[in-house]
Amino acid sequence: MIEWFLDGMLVLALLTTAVAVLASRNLFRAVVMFIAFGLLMALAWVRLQAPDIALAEAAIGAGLTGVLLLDAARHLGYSRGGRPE
Amino acid sequence: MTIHLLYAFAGVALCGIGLFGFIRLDHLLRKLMAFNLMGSGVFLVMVGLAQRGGQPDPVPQALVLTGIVVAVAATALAVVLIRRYYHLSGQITLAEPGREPVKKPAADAHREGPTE
Amino acid sequence: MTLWLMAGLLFTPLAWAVLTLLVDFRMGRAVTWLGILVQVLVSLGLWAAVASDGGFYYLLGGWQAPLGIELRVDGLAVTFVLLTALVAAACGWHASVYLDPGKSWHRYFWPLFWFLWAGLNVVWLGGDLFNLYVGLELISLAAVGLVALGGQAAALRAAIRYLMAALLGSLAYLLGVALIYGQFGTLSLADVTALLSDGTVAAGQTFPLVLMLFGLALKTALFPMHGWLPPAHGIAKSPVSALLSALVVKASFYIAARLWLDLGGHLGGYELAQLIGVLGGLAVIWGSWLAFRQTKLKQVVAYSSVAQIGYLFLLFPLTWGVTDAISLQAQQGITLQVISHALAKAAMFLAAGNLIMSVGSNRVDALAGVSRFLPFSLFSFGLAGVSLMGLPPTGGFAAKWLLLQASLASGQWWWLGVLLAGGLLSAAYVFRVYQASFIDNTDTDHFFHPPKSLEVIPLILALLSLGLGLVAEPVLSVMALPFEGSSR
Amino acid sequence: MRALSVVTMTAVCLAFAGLLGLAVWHIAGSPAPVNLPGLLAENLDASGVEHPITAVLLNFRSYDTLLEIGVLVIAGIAGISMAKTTSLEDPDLRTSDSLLYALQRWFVPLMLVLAGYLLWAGSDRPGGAFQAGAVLAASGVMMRLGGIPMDFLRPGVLLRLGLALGFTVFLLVAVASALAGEAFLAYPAGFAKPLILVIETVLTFSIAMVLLALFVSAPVNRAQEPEEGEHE
Repeated sequence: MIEWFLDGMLVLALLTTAVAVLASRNLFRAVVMFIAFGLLMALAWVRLQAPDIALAEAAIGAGLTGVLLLDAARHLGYSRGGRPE
Repeated sequence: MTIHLLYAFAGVALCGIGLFGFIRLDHLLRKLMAFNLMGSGVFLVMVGLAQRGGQPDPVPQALVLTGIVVAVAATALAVVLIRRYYHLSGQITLAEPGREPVKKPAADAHREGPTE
Repeated sequence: MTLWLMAGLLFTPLAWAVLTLLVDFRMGRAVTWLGILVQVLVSLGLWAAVASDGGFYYLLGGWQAPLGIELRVDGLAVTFVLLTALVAAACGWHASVYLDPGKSWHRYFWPLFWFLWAGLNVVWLGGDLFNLYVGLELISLAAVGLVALGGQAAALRAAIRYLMAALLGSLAYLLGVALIYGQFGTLSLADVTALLSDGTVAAGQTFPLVLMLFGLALKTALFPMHGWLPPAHGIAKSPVSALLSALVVKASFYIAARLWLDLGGHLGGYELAQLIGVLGGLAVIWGSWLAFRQTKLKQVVAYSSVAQIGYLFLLFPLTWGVTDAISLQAQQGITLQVISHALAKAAMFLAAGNLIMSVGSNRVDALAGVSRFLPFSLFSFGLAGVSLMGLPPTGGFAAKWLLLQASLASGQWWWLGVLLAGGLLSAAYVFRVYQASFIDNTDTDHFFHPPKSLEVIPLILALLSLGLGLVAEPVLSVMALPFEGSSR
Repeated sequence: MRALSVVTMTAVCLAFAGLLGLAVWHIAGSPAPVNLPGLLAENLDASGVEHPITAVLLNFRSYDTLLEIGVLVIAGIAGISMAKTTSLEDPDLRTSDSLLYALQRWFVPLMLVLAGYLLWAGSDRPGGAFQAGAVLAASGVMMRLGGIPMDFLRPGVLLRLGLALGFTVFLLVAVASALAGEAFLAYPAGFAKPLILVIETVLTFSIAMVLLALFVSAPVNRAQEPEEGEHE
């Protein structure tokens, strides 16, 4: 039963961060939430008995994609609107 | 109902959330993140549904590994394109920048090599 | 022998992609010519082998499905392999003259071109649902890279839009594959079909098929999801536009058609078939109308693709719940339509590129007076247009004739209106271009004359499209070739 | 008007998720007729590696993996085709952060070791070329952020060689057996394990290279081409 509770919490956290990625007004914040989402996904893969995917998700999904997006967000400016000088 | 199936349904919800973001958001980086959320949802459905009996199934797990690499390749390509597009046009959405200026007809056309 | 041909077919494009990546543009061009020669010979050899001995399953790595990946080498597949070799060879040849070696980014044209070719062959031969997904992604990313190559903001916008549509389409397809795997426990299309036909799995779960078809239709730019196509095809370099219109959109359609013919009978339904057919019909009419209204030459050709793609989707209603004879007739009509459109549209885009190059403007009304200077390119453009209109004896006519017969025989007379209106509207937009070119314009006399080889290539393609109607019988006969299923 | 479209979109997405959930529920109701995991376990010995996922990726379904590396190389090509060619030592890109510096000092060697371990582990337990490549790329990103110039990432012949290396080796192995009369991608009997190991090693290197190149190639050059028939 405790297992179900923990998994339920993880799923809830996954969905919450997913919504937060899309809903947050600040682009930088959205990217940070996206990285958090990737880490939670890695946990979910561990729960699905898929350690290989968990490793790949942590390294590629959260790590590299996150850095790529962070860097892009920095260049594009944190918010909608004009280009930074 | 096993735990695996619970994650499959989480994947279903993620697909819905990601799709909404993908078609609703204009900012290209946000669109890209929505695409990645949706992709994660698809991967969860793939593995969760196949493992509904509780036993791990290496085949969908291998497919998801392939899928993750393909997704990161697509994401990286998109980021490169978006950054260059932003650099050239100052825009971060796909909205047309007003109507295109009216071009003069062929009267001023001049001779050009094979590269136009 | 056949095994070596298969290995050559799979190996050559990938190997040439790597080779051309390592060298510069001029060297890449020379290497590519050699590669084209090899690939055309291998494709011809394979086609001849299948024509004489029948089709077979090719086991990659020696592993049988469902554990491994099997390639389905049948008459239809090798026909498309050969078509691809023909059209890609023409586009590669054209590009090698057309592109400016002085621009540093053009060297990346060749590896992308070869990866695209490799991806197309993956799709024609694919028998594994996930492998097809990887093939689709290979094609999409290479195509997007080609559209964006060295481009300005407008080209990048078109490329990004194309990429977003392609990604969403692939994801929908992959989701369908995930559900199919969950339901059947296998990824082999042949296995899934067998399980459905012998009743091991009850039919009725339509959603996975709908998802896959939706994704593929988005990638094929079926109305109303066609918005991404005209900008991308219109703004790319002409050889790239030709490749995209002639082959790339056909790849996703081909998968959709294979899925429908194998699974549609069990998982599809009358309403679904009619809905897809109606969207195809609307695409024909709406696309032709928009093509007529465009002011830029390549946009005319691009919208014409939207319309011509619409015809292909008539396959769905014309093969659902009809007798085998009618279904075969419809399949043959669609096959001819794919081939003739591929040849005609490649010819049209290459000719359009030549015309734009010589008048220095991409507007239709800038063509005034061009008829005095460029009879060849204009002639090729017109010949290709004749095939699109569906006048005899072109391939387009043979295709539409077969579709017409299938519509009548299956009692779905309403598709006649689509066939008729589409033909008339395509005549309208082709004549509009012609009319512009024949306006006598005395004050300009500075047209650039492109090299002869650039003019010859579209002419060859247009003539092939024209002559297809005369050799329709032998071309179609490969579809009925014996197919030797695997040992299962 | 905008509010209306939001409502429509929400409805569409809800309907989509609902239908999808229903389909998943229906499919989960009955077991799959083909037992692929069982088949896989039976053939695992013949694959040359003990870890089933590595066996699927590099033997049973190696064609997928070959093409997938192709996809990665395409992304790399598209990335470097737009790369800035002048200078990688842009002072803007250098982050002079003491935290980052410390991270770099301590983490980079650790990550290199981790990458090596993941690669080595791949044959009999979780790990493999992709994870190792990603970790290697991540350590490269960290070094890059620390301001190390990395000249080999300029779009020159070295970078292109690095991009192509893994793919080339994989492709040569694939065709070698075909020339010997077997199927494309079949490993000769007894050589599966060493060949898979070789492929994984070069793949790790190439995957890291592609990912790193994509990160570094911030496209800020002015190279551009007018649309056909447009004037500059």
